[in-house]
Amino acid sequence: MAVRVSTDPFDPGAETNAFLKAGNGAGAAVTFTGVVRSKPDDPITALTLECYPELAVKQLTAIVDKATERFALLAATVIHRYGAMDPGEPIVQVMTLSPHRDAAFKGAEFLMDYLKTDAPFWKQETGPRGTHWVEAKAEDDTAKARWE
Amino acid sequence: MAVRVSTDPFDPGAETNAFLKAGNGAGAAVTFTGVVRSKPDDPITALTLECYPELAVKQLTAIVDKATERFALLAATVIHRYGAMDPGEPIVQVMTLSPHRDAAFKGAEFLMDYLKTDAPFWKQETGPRGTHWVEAKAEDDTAKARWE
Amino acid sequence: MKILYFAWLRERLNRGEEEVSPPAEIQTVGDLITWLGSRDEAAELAFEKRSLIRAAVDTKIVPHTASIVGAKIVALFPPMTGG
Amino acid sequence: MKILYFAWLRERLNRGEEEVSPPAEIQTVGDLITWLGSRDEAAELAFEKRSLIRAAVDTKIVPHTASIVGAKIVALFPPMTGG
Repeated sequence: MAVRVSTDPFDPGAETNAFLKAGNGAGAAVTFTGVVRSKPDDPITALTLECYPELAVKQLTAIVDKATERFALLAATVIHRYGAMDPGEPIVQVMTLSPHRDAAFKGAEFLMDYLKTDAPFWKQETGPRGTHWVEAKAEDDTAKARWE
Repeated sequence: MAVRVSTDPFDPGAETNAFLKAGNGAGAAVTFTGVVRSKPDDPITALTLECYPELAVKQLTAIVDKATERFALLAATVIHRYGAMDPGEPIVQVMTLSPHRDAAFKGAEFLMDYLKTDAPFWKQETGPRGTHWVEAKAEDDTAKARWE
Repeated sequence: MKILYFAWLRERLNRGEEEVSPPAEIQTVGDLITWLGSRDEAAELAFEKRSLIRAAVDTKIVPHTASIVGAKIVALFPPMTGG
Repeated sequence: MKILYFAWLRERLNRGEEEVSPPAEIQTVGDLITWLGSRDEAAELAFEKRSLIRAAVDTKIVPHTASIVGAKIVALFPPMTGG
């Protein structure tokens, strides 16, 4: 299954190993793992991701199809968690498989850039100073725009 | 240990999971895995990598240091196998850890581009038509040149 | 018509969803936002930054100019911040 | 001085390493390649594409113009194809 949206934790390495098995003719696999970040100078104690699951699956499937076609990937997978998470826990993982490293890297970056702005997830951080919704970053729009 | 050069097989997912543990302040991890490729229309039955281990460790350590400094990575690791391998087996893995996804991606691509041209490994492929040494590709020099 | 709200829009409105029956002249997402925001003070506040409101009509992301005629579910939410 | 050979250079010379004592006028990697290639026909063939020969002197990759004076180990090999 190329897209998975769930509140369940996932094991990044086990996902990569399962994904690598798809590899007929593959020479290159890229795995991107996004984890809950807690900066030493601005710590957070928890992260909650809100999600609109039906739309998330639809959007992520469209992004995976687009990346697969554009970079001629042999396989591509996106896993995205939602719900409550602790610092250090994996939130998101994208994986790409290709005969060549350049397409595997570009495919994974493309997936992440689109996912950031086009998939219905909203981050809420809790730290010593309280709880707030994370603001969308202009740089994420810029990152996506480079593919257009 | 940031660099490992060995004839032993390695487990890509287990390496990623161990690497992710290094992540204080990390938000993004990229893993590149290179596997022995066998194209359906040009199959190979075995790959042998020759290596000059003392120089390989020295060159890879220098490349890791360079990437870590240039992209302000929190951690970077290169694992490279040599000896005889079967199609589908992992040859090489590079991993980068950063607060931000852009640096993690760029760091991993930089490591791969330098490793291809600057680390003393030589590939010999065996297929139905015999055994031959893989030729160096001009595109690998081009890929490296974009960082200079 | 069912309306879904997410993130700070859900919090400000103090509800995740509601059933509404907008009058016939409410034809677009933009019309709907105006109408929803006109109902009371909490709603006015929630929708005041209308350029920040994104919309999906029947699980399709659309601009404010898109039609809502015949729609079953309209979702309204802030810019997405996943990944 | 120990010379190491790798990949097709090792195969064409039919050896992975050898001890050599080049004459005093052999000062650079380039001089050494010329001298090694002049010893017999197999060596001449092995070193004929000299632009393809890379070198490391005491585990430091260097150009053909680099000195080998005082070196303990000189490695000669084709362009690298790892990764």
